[in-house]
This record gives sequence, structure tokens and C-alpha cells, in this order.
Amino acid sequence: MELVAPDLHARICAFYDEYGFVCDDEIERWPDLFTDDATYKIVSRENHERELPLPTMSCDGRGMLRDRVTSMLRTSVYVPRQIRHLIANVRITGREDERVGTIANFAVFESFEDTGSRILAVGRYYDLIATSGPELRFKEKVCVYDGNLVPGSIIYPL
Amino acid sequence: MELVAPDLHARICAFYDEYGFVCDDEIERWPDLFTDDATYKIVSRENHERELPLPTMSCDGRGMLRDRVTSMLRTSVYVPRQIRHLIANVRITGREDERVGTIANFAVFESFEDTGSRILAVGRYYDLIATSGPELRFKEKVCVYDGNLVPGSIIYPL
Amino acid sequence: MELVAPDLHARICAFYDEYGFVCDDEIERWPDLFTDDATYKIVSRENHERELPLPTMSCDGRGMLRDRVTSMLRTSVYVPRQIRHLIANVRITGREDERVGTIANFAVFESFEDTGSRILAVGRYYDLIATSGPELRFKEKVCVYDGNLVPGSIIYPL
Amino acid sequence: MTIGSIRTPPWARIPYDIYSDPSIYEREQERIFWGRSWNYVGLEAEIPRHGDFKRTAVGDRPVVLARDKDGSIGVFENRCAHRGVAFCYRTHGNAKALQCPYHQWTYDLRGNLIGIPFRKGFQGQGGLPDDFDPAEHSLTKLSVTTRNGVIFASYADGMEPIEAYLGEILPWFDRMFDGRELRVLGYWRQRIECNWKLIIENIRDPYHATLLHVFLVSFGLNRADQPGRVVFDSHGRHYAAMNERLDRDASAEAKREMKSIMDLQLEGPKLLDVIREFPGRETLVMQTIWPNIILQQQSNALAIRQVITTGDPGGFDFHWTVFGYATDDEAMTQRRLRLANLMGPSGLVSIDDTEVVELTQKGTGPFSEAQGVIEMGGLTTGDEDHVITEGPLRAFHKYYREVMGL
Amino acid sequence: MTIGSIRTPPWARIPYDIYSDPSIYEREQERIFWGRSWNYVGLEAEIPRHGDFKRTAVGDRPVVLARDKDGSIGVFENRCAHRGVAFCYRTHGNAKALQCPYHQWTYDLRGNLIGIPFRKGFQGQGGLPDDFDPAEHSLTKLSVTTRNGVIFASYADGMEPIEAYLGEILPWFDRMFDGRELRVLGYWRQRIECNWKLIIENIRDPYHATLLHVFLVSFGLNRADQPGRVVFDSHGRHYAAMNERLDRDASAEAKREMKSIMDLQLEGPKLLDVIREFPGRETLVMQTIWPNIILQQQSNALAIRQVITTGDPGGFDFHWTVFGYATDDEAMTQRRLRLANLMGPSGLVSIDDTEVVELTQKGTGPFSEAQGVIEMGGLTTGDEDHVITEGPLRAFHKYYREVMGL
Amino acid sequence: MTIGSIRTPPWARIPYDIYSDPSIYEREQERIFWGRSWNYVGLEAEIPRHGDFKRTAVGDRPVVLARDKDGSIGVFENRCAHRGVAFCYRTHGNAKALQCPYHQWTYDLRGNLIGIPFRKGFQGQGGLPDDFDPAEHSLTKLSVTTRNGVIFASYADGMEPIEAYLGEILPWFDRMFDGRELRVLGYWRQRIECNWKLIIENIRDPYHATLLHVFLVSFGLNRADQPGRVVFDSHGRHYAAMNERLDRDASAEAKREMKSIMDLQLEGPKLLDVIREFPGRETLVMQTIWPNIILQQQSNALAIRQVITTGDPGGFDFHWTVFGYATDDEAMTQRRLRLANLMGPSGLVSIDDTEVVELTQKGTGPFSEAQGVIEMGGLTTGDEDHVITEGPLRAFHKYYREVMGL
Ligand code: FES
Ligand code: FES
Ligand code: FES
Ligand SMILES: [Fe+3]
Ligand SMILES: [Fe+3]
Ligand SMILES: [Fe+3]
Repeated sequence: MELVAPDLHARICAFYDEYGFVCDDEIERWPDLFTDDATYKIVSRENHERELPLPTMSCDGRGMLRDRVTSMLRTSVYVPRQIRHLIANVRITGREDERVGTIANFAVFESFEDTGSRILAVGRYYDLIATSGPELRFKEKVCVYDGNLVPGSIIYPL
Repeated sequence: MELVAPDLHARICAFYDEYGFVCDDEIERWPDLFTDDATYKIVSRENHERELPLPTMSCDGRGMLRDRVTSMLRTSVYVPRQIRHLIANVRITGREDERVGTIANFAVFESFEDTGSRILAVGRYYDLIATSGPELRFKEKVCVYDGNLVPGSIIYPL
Repeated sequence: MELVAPDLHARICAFYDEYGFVCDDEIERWPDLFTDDATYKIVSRENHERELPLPTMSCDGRGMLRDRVTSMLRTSVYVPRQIRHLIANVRITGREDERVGTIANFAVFESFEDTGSRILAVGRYYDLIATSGPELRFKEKVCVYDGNLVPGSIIYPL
Repeated sequence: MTIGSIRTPPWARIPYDIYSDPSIYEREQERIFWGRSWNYVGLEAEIPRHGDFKRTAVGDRPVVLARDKDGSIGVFENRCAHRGVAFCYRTHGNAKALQCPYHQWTYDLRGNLIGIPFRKGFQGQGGLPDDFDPAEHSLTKLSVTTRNGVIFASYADGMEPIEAYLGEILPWFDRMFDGRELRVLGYWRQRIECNWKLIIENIRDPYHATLLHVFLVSFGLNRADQPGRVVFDSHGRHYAAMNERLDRDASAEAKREMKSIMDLQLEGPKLLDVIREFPGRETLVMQTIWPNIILQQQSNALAIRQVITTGDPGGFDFHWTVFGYATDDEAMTQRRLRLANLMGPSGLVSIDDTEVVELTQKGTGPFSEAQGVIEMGGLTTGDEDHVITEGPLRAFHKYYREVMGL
Repeated sequence: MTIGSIRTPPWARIPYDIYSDPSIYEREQERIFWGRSWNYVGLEAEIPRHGDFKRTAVGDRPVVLARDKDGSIGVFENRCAHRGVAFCYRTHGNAKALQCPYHQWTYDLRGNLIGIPFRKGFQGQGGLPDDFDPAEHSLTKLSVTTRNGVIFASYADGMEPIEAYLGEILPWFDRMFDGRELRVLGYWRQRIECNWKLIIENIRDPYHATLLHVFLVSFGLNRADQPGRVVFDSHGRHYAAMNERLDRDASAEAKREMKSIMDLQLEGPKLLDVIREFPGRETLVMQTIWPNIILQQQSNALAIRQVITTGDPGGFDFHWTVFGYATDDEAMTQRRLRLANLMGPSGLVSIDDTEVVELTQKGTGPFSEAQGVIEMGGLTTGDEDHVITEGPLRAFHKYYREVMGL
Repeated sequence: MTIGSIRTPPWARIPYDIYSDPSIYEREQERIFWGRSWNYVGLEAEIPRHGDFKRTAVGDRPVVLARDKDGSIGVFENRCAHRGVAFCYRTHGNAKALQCPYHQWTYDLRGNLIGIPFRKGFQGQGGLPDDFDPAEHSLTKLSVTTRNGVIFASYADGMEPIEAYLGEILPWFDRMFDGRELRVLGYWRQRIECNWKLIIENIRDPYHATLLHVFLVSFGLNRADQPGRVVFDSHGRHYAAMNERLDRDASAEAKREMKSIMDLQLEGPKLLDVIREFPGRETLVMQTIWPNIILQQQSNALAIRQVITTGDPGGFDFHWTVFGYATDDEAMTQRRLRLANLMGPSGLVSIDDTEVVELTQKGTGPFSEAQGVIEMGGLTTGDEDHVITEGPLRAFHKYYREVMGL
């Protein structure tokens, strides 16, 4: 266990809470939670562990994050669904300058208009959070999902 | 992100922890977590989003909360089950007078005596918490479940 | 709700976060999170409620915890899998001398190399944490899983 | 499957393979849902405006209902005439035309094919053959009828008018749907792990109410000594049961039979703040309309419960539409919504029913050669002036056997 | 399915369709579980007092066992004689009588119908026909027998006494169940994704233990040079294998064959603090009693493992009852509980078995025309003085083919 | 199933039972995957060194491919010759020999049985019969061939060489696999809830791209006026479609047909930073190689998509292998990885395809007697110089019907 100023840990937990909320219900704001030059990746555990570089989704910079949102909201064709994040076990793994390394576990569920809920993905975040601004922002976010076999598609961010 | 006195956020998180505990294992105490004039509702996302007023379960005041408990414990006929709450991503959304608006994500699992565990419901709470008394109490609690198709019944509170 | 020094609650939450992390990804360190004389048990809700003493897994002392790890890593034959803990609703239930009684809810998911993720177990921890050393340690840990019918095997700790 | 003797007609027994056998299930689809029946598909109030559409199903088959410009309603399969995409993937919406996402074949609100991109090819190449006739490639349309705001569809040609179809049950149908504009208050959807017929039978079994529903009985809401009766259309396929709430105490005889009485008091009595709104003395009217709905009037709580089969003899989706009238004032709406606590996935009454029908699937599934016994009330299948009878179940099985050729 | 030649009798091969084919599965239910067999259903210690009941299953069929006032035991189907509800929805309990929730038909603890609400109607209306005879509408009862606290049930009439049924295996059965009162220490339940026979075969395969179970071998708990043998009843349907633990080091020959040996030391040696409690030199006795149980005595760890089929050739529920004797002192109970770490869903030994049987389902499912080869130990099917044999598997398949008419 | 008339040949219709009928599914396994076909199983680059192995499947059947000492490749069933364990339970690895965990029967990297513990018994007892011939108990081996680093396997004897098998499609295959060493960049795995043929048909349907894929169209990446064409082998079982990206604006005619155009601009244009790397003007080449793969070259994004059936007509596992060349510099690798955003489980293009094929299963499943209509581009089944055609689908169904005997 790292010794960390409790307020930083609390701020980071609150930031993850915000992240989950935004993914689930205010997807247009999703890019705002990243720094301009942030990288975002969704990666299968298989590729992650075998050190194969292929991501399932990747955005390099806020422009690409915004393009993803455009596709979710305007261009992609898909059956409507609601995702729901549960984020827990947030841990600070390192700290240097104005960046904090964090990990956290996630479970993301998905529900369709006339079905129940199912597991979309569970896994772990490996993140780098920029602490320099007034608000925390992801500088890097890597979402590693454990179940390599994706049920259908991952349309919204994990 | 709201700026909130950290102790209030911690108290609220602890209150949600208590709520989950009581729902899962001390259901008789469930009405005690509400104010006398509280309203409690379980609502499908479908009705919630379409602004259709139909709740799946609703209690108006503590008397009705207690009647629900009576039915769970004494009058309803159902195969015994254990529910289990995971509550995460608690956020304070507003504050006025002695009330705090909060949201949180929940996953509720259910298990029968000779089966494994399955998802009963995942979704979000939209709550109003009264902070005036010595203990926090729900003034309003709305549990919106994402998977509109309920597997069987929702007998215990979400 | 117990009144507890907030820093203790935070330390305990961090300890659970650590525990989940270690179970999922650094299993060799798992015994280190226990005191030398700790007892660890996984118990079905059925046995727990009927007061039947049979555990599903039990370790009495750190030696047995280490033997379990040896079996997971070296001797047991099983299809590779990744488990993932979500721990929430951590509550302090009592405190005396240098021990804190805690409960928490868990959901543990499992994923295989070419499948999606499924629920392995959900349930509740009933723990006793030793606070005397520089780091928190479990003195007793009882993992009660709700879904009595285990899907296959529980190989890694809950 | 040979059932029946001089004493016991076949319909006084329920052969349990009808709840689990896949070939019987398939025959049900053909003969019942896709046969000579009017299937409920929705309410006019759900698609009030031009372009409104709603997705639902007739048995296993997905269909769409839509409101055309002239106010008429089309019901057609949710299966693109091109290559079979279930093109309508929202539960409801509003659109000028319905477009399949795959190749954007476009249909009007009656299901007619009105647009095919690249039909004439592109830059002189490709396209459909000159003799391709879009008129032959419309969506499969169902016959449609409505009565007082309720929409029915049928795969059969030349179906009798809905009024003739409902027959003797029509007055009861009209009591609930009296021409007033309806207001949908919301939906419930449940997955119930049992054969679809079990929930229909549950309603056609007035005998169980004072025994199973301890909540009703203990809080004095339902009693064996309440006057009740059951009526049918001439085929016995539709059914209505009525009860009157009494204000005097339960009789000793009633208490003796209803062993589960606990004499409880509501702490939140507002739950049952009901008022009389329909003519007649009946406070509870439950109906089943062959083949796919249940109509409920429990005091002021009104609902349509629709059975959606899903290719599985052992389970179905149960869609509830809870409604009131456009003329309801706020107090009435609140009354209906509070009373909704009795019904649906968390219904103080419905919970019991959901559980017992699922337990019946568990109890009958591994016993394909066993039979249920439905002799309460004798061997009658007609109208009766009391509810201590399984006549409605016998009538159901008599008609079911006839349609199914069993 | 033609198997066999002069050299190779049919039972030296395992045709893989028996693990996946639904029609074979159905025939197994009829001929094996519901045929001429005594199925384990529970222990007397689980229902010691008047009114105690327990829910379990015989093959796919849910049944209940209950203790009557006179101490006798009834076993009957968990299917209400009225309309088929699996009325007993708790795993166990205590009740004066068993009541179905749907219409409260009530049965005594032998399964006799003793109460029907509104049987005579109400206020002179309804009710059952006068000639309705409750005696004809009891729950379906199974034959019951017990031996030394173990309860068996059968669908067949005129079954031989359990002692004759167990035949030559009786002494081994009696070794574990010697008349002492049993104490249930707890239950495990697992869902295993393979055909039920694979777990029975796993036990009837003493050849795998020193090869698969690296834990046992590496910590010196199981070795090829331990004396062992296998015995059967005259049909070959029941089976027992015995091993003796040796204290000397493994022989060179043993080490050569058991390639996975790692020579590890337990850091928590208390795990294996065992004492000799049964007569004879055997420390490990595993039995299979046709058709549905495995009996385990691994030093002081005692368990019954029951197969519950669930309508699915590709999976079953596995119910373990772990027990000791009422006379055990606390130290002995703790010993049994610690040793339980070897077994069950987290068993240091059982994990391996669970995995390989599931992998066998994966490996055989898509190969319905392929066969397994069981020739280890020659082509024998009888008792042997060693355990490097697949004779017990051949004996199983010989009897299985006979019963199944394959 | 009678389809076809003078005007309409049978292959201009798709009978929907081929997507759901279990008996058709089984016949497909026998005749297609396990019949006279070369099934893709992997890349040489995945098992470069001696002892490397990979687990995959041919239709429903699990197989393993492994690299032997001499550099040759073996492909054999993942089913232990002893009792059927799917012994290889890792997706990949390196081993000197493959050992089944159950009884440690050991196979060399060609699938030959080379080790049987206790084959000669132990201490003079047990063991296999003297005449037991390990050579008769090897793993079932498939025929293997490779071309330029791509590995195929077949259950059929005497298959034609892969070059002859690929026929006229060979140059297109060789364009992607030109002999350069490949570098695997990673894998994707998806569970898709539809019949496996629907995803093959999706690729053989060049007509949908400018209609379904709003992302491509709106950002100007795909347009109807891009030159394109389709080619086949002589059987019509393999297929390639090519497109050229144009730099001029879309024509008015193109815009008219592609109604979903939105004229958007990428905020992160780096996504589409592509360079020309293959000879010729084609920027997009999609191929299907009968029966189980799709080859994709979308500018610099290269992938093999493999269909793994799983015993279920209504769903399959879809395994993607994304690759580049060993000679790629870092910039090229990054380019491929960025462009990978178009494909896979989160692909800006693939999402659409995954959704429509699943919707097709929903739309066709309950309509086993209905048919799809594939007449775009006339009734041709051969090469064409444009992509406004369903010729590739007709060619597919023509060959499919032939192989299946439908
Ligand atoms: S499948 Fe609907 S337009 Fe092609
Ligand atoms: S079904 Fe059991 S009493 Fe009616
Ligand atoms: S099953 Fe593979 S070695 Fe026995
Ligand atoms: Fe009811
Ligand atoms: Fe074993
Ligand atoms: Fe496409």
C-alpha cells in the first residue's frame, strides 16, 4: 500500500465516479475528462499479456476521442443499449511530477431495451492522471478487459 | 465534479454501504433508513426515459415501506433467495438546506438455494438524502434499473 | 452506522482494494496480507446459515495459505482463468484492542482465455483485521458466497 | 397421448408435455398465434400520430405496428423483404418511413416497399432486373382490426370481425374499453421461466385467489365469500371472471377454508384508496382474450398483459401495459399508480403468481407423461355463478385440444 | 453404433455419443434412474425428527423425503397431484404436512392427499365431484429403503433388498456406514459442465490418480507403489477401490512412471494430520453405487457425492454431503474439516478431476462417432489386486450397455 | 424446400431455414468444414519455433497446430486418443511434446502417441495388452498445407494443392501473402449471435457498404462512384472484391443514392493517415476463402477473420488475427494499429456489420419458410466490373446448395 495524501485518493476516487457517470449517461462529455494529448485504449487481456500491440479501441488525442463520440451518436448503426459502470478497488500505484499512476477494477454491464442486463466486460484500468489543472484529467487510460471473447460489440467506452 | 466537504461525501458513502447491508441481510430495518414522509420507487429505465409515471414498486411514507417488509417476510409466496448489493460511483449532485441530492450506480445479484448467482438488476439511484437528523435518511429514493426485462420478480428492494 | 475515525475507514478500504488487487494479479503475495496465525475460509451461504461447519476452502495459518498458493501455481491442473474482484460496501462492525471487525460485499468474476466473463461468486466478507502492525493484516477472513451451486471450481481465493 | 374416459372428459386433464414438448410448441405457433386468431398487438394510444410505430410480436414472430397518414394502422412483419433483417430495432418511435439499415430498402407505414437504393444500378451498371416488381416485395402484412382503441392483428384471411370474435365476452371487453381515449401510464416486462399457457391458466383459475394470495386475504381484500362468477364466449376461448368486494367480515365458513388468513392491518392504507369507476357491482374483472392477452381491472388498476413467446416452450416474455383514461384527473392517476403495487414484477399479488407458474414448469417438465387434474366445480365448461371452479380451465383445454388437433 | 470384435469386446470402447445425444439421455432417465435401481436420496441424519423433510432429485425428477410420526420415511415426487407445482421450494425444513402454495392441497409426510380447500365447494356451490377420491390423487410415491442411516428410493416395484442390491460391495458400504449415527458437517454443490457419467467414470478409473493429481504425488500422498485393489458386485455396477498409504519412499519404478513428481513439502502440515479410524489397512476407499452416488473415504474425509441430472446431457449438478459420526470428538471433526480441503469445489484433488471431466465433454462432444479406448489392465471386468487397470470402466460400460440395450 | 423457377434460379433466393435448422447445421459440419475443403487454421508466424503450438478449430472440432523439429507443421484433433480429453487447454504455447493431463498419454508434435504411463503395468501387474499398438492410437491428423505463411488443414484425403484450390483467386491471395514474413499484431475475439454464413455473406455483399456504413460515407471514405469489381474462382466458392479510393468529390448521382451522407470532418484525422503499399490501384480488397475465412485489406489494415462454429446454428465465435509484415517500420505498425479502429469488436465499420447480421438472425429465425431475395445485379454469378451486385451472394448459394445437396 502506498502512503498517499488522503485527499488525493479521495479526489481520484471521485474522478473515477465521475468517469463512470459520464460514460453511462453523458457520453458527449467523455472527451472532456482527458487531457488534449491523452491516449485512450481498450485492450483485451490476451493482447495485453502477450504484449501484442493491437488495441480494440484507441484514441490518440482529444480529436479522436471526439470522433468516437460522433460515431456513437451519429454514424454507427446499432441496437440501442444502456451501459453501466461499477468501478471499485481504486489504487494509486505511483506519483511523479504532476501525474499519478492509478489502477482500478471495473465491471461494465449492458442492457437492451427489451432484455435484462448482462456483463459486457470486467477488467482493470491502468491509468495516468494529470493533476496539474483545476480538475483531474486522464493523460493515459488503458482498459484491459478479461473476457477476450466480446459479446457482440463494445460501442461505448469502458 | 462538485466540491463537497469530504466528510459529507464519506458519510454519504457510509450511508449507502449501510443501505446495501440492510437490504441484503436486515430487511426489517429497511424502513428505518427513510424519513417518515419518504418516497421510494423502483422504476424501469424505459418508463423513466419515456417519462411514463409507472413505478415497478413504490412506497409513499414509512407505513408503506413497512407494509412492503411485511409482505416480504410474511405474506408473499416465493422461492427463497439471497440478494446482494454492490453500490459504487456515489456522487453528490446538489445540495440545498438540509438535503443532498446524490446518484450512485448499483448492481444487485440474486442467488437461490441451489443455484449460482445471477444479475437481478443494474442501474442507478437518484436520491435525496436528509442530513438534518443525527443519522442520514433517504427523503426520496428512485432506483432506475437498466434491464427492462426483469428476470422473474423483484421482491426485495433494489 | 458506527462512528469511526475516518482515517481508519479509509485505511481499511485501501486494504480491501489491495486485497482485491493481490488476489487478481499477484497471488504469490496473497499470504502476506494475513497475520501468521490467521484463519481464512470460503463458506457457502447454505452452510453458513445452517451453522454447518464445512468450509469450501480453509487455511489455518500462513503455512496453509502458502500451500494453497503453491497448489494454484504449481500442482493443480486447470484451464487458465483470470478472476476479478469488485469489493464494495465496506463497513466496520466493531473494534476492540487492536482488531477491527469488518464486513464488505464482493463480486468475483471469472474469464477464460477464449470466453467472455461470468459471475464466479457474489457474497459477503466477515473479517477481523489486525491493526497493530505497520500494515493492516487479516486475522480472520470468512468469504460467504451466496450462490451455493459453484460453477465448476473456485481455484483462486475469493 | 390418450386421455379421457366416460367419467372424465379429456379436458379435465392437462397432459404435461404441452408445457415442454418442442413439437407441440411449434404446432401452437402455426395453429394458434399464426392461425385463426386475433392477436393483441397494442393500443391506438401508443401510436397516436402519423408515423408513430411500435415493435411487438405475434407468437415468436416480430411485427411492427405503425400509424399511417390517413390515421389507419398497418401491422407487418419486422423482417426486411430483402434479406430478412429485423430492421426495426427500437421498441417504438416516429418515422416518415421505415428503413432497413442494411441496404436501406424503405417501406411506407403500411409495409409497402417504396425505396430501393441502386435499384437502377449506378453509372449504368448493376441494379435490379427490369422485371423486378417492388409490389411483390413488400413486408408481410397482417390483417388489422381495432375496437375502442385496442389493436389486433391476424395472419388469417377472412377473420370474423373482432366483435364476433369476442362474442359473449364483448360487453366485458367494452366495459374496460368503452371508447374513452386511453392514457398509457407505463410498461413492465418480465421474463418468466414457464410455458406461456401457464400464465393464461393462472388467470382462468379463480379458485386459487383466496388460497395463494395471502396478502389479499390477510389484509381482507379478497375473500371466498365475495360474490363472483365466470363467463365465456361460445367457444370457451375467451373468459371473464368478476368479483365483488364485500364490506362485512369474512364468514366463518370462508375463514375455515382460507387457512392462511393472518388478520393484518396496512400501515400505509393509502395503497388501497380505491373508488368505484365502472358500472355494476364488480370490483375485480379479469379476462383472457385468446390467444395472447389478459385484461385486468383490479379496482382502479387497469392493465393489459401480453404473452410474447420466444422460441422456447419453457419460458416467455410477459409485457404489461398499464393504463388509465385521458380524462383521469391527477388523483385518479395517482390512485392507479399506487394500486400498481399489487401487480407486475414487484406486485404484492403478482409475485405469488409468477412464482407458482415457474414452480409448475419445474414440477411438470420432467414428467411428460403425467397429467394435471382439473375437476373443481365438476366437469362443466360453461358460465358459472361462483368461482370455486376450474370450469374456465376445462373450457380452455377443450378449445386448445380442438385447435391443436390433440 | 457397432462396436467390438473378437479381440475387443464392445465395453472396451466408449462411444462418445453417450455423453451428448439427447435420445440416449432420455433413455438413461427411463432405464437407469427411473428403472430398476436404488437411488440415493439422503441420510437419516438429515431428517432426524418427525416432520423433517429434504428436497432432492432422482435423475431429472424432483422428489421429497420426509420423516413421518412413526419414524418411517416417505419419498415422493415434488409434483403436486393437482396441477403439477413443484410445491416444496425449500431445500429442507420441518412441517406437520406439506402444502402446495397454489391451491393449498395438503399432503401428509408419506405423500397422501389429506386436504383440499373447497373440496365440498363454498356456500353450496362448486367443489369437487362426489366421486372424486383423494386416495387416487396422492403424490407419486417411490419405494424406500434404508441401510445404516442411508436412504435409497426406487421407481421400480419389487426391488430386491438393498443388501442384495449392493451384493459383494456390501461390506465396503458397511465399513463406512456401520450403524453409528452420522453427523452432517455440510454440503457442497457444483455445476459441472459434462455428462454425469464422466464423474462416475472418473472414480472408477484408479489409473489416473498418480498421474493427474500432482498435488497428491508431489507431497507424497499417493503413489503407484501403494498396494491397491478393486472389487465389484456380481453385475459390475457397484465398485470399490482401496489403497494403502505406505511410509517408505517411492520406488524408483514408481517415480519413473509418475513424471510429475516435484518433491514438495507442506508448509502447513496440519492439513494432513490424519488418524486411522477404520479396520483394515486401507486408507483410501472410493466406491460408486449404481446409479447416482460416489462414496469417499479419503483417510478421515468422508463424503457422499450425488449426481443430479438436469435435463441436459452436457452438464449436471453435483451435490456433496460431507459427514462424520455423532461420536466424533472436536479434534476428529476438525481433522475431517481440514482434510476437506482436498475435496469439493476448491479441493486440492477435486479441482483436477472437475477440470478433466469438463475437458472430456469438450473433447468428445463434437465427435459423436469417435470412441474412447479402455484397455488398461487387459480386457478384464472383474476384481483385481492392483489399480493399474481400467477394468472398472469396462465393467461399468458392460452393465450400462446391458441396461440401455445398446 | 423447393425454390426456383425459369426466371429465378434457386440461388437467387435464400431459404431461411439454413440459418437455424439443426439438421442443416450438422450437414454443414460434415460436408463443408469436415469435407473437401481447406480450412484456415493459423499463420506460420504464430508458431515460428520448434515446439510452438496453437489451439483453434475446424468447424465445431477443436484442433491443434504445432511446429515440429524439422520445421514442418502438424495439425491434429484436440481429443486425446485415450478417452477424449481436449488435452490442449491453453490457446497457445511451446512444448517438446503434448501431454494429456488425465493419464499423461503423450504425443509428439505431429500427433503421434509416444508415451503411455504404466503401459507395461507396474510391478508386473496391469498395463496395456501386448498387442496394443500405439501407432493405431495417435491423434486424428488432418492434411496440412501452407502457402506463403498461411496454414490450412483438411479432413479430406487427396485434396488438390492449395494453389489449385484457390484457383483464380490466387493472385489476390498472393497479393496479401506475398512471401514476406508476417508479424501478428494481435487478436480480437467476438461472440456473434447469428449463423456463421451471415458474416461470410456480409463480405460477399459489396452492395451494402455505401449504404450501411454511415461513418465511411459521411467522412468520405467510401463512395458508390469508386471503381470496384468482384472476382471468383471457377466454383464461385472463393471471392474477392476490390475498390479504389477516389480523391474527387462524390458525384451527384452517388450522393443521391447514398442518402445517409452527413459530410463530417474527422477531428483526429491521423486515424486515416494511410499510405499505398500494394501494387495496383486498389485500396480495399476483401476476400472470402471457402469455407471459414475472410481476408481484409482496408488500406494498411490487414486481418484474417476466422469463423469458429460452436454447435449452435444461431451463433459463432469470430476470431480476428491482425497482422503486418516483419519488415514494417514503427510508423507503418502505428498506422496499421490506428486504422484497426475501423475493424473488430469496436470497429467504426465493423460495429454496423455485427449489428445487422445479428438482426438478420432475429429476423429470419422465426420464419423458417421465408426466403431472402438476391437479385441485385441481375441473376449473374460471375466476375463483374462493378459492385452494385449481389452476384457474389448468388455464387455463394449456388456452390453451397451443390455441396449440401439442397
Ligand atoms: S436486408 Fe434490408 S435492405 Fe437489405
Ligand atoms: S397445483 Fe398444487 S394445489 Fe393446485
Ligand atoms: S484421456 Fe488423455 S490420457 Fe487418458
Ligand atoms: Fe393470482
Ligand atoms: Fe481423481
Ligand atoms: Fe460492411
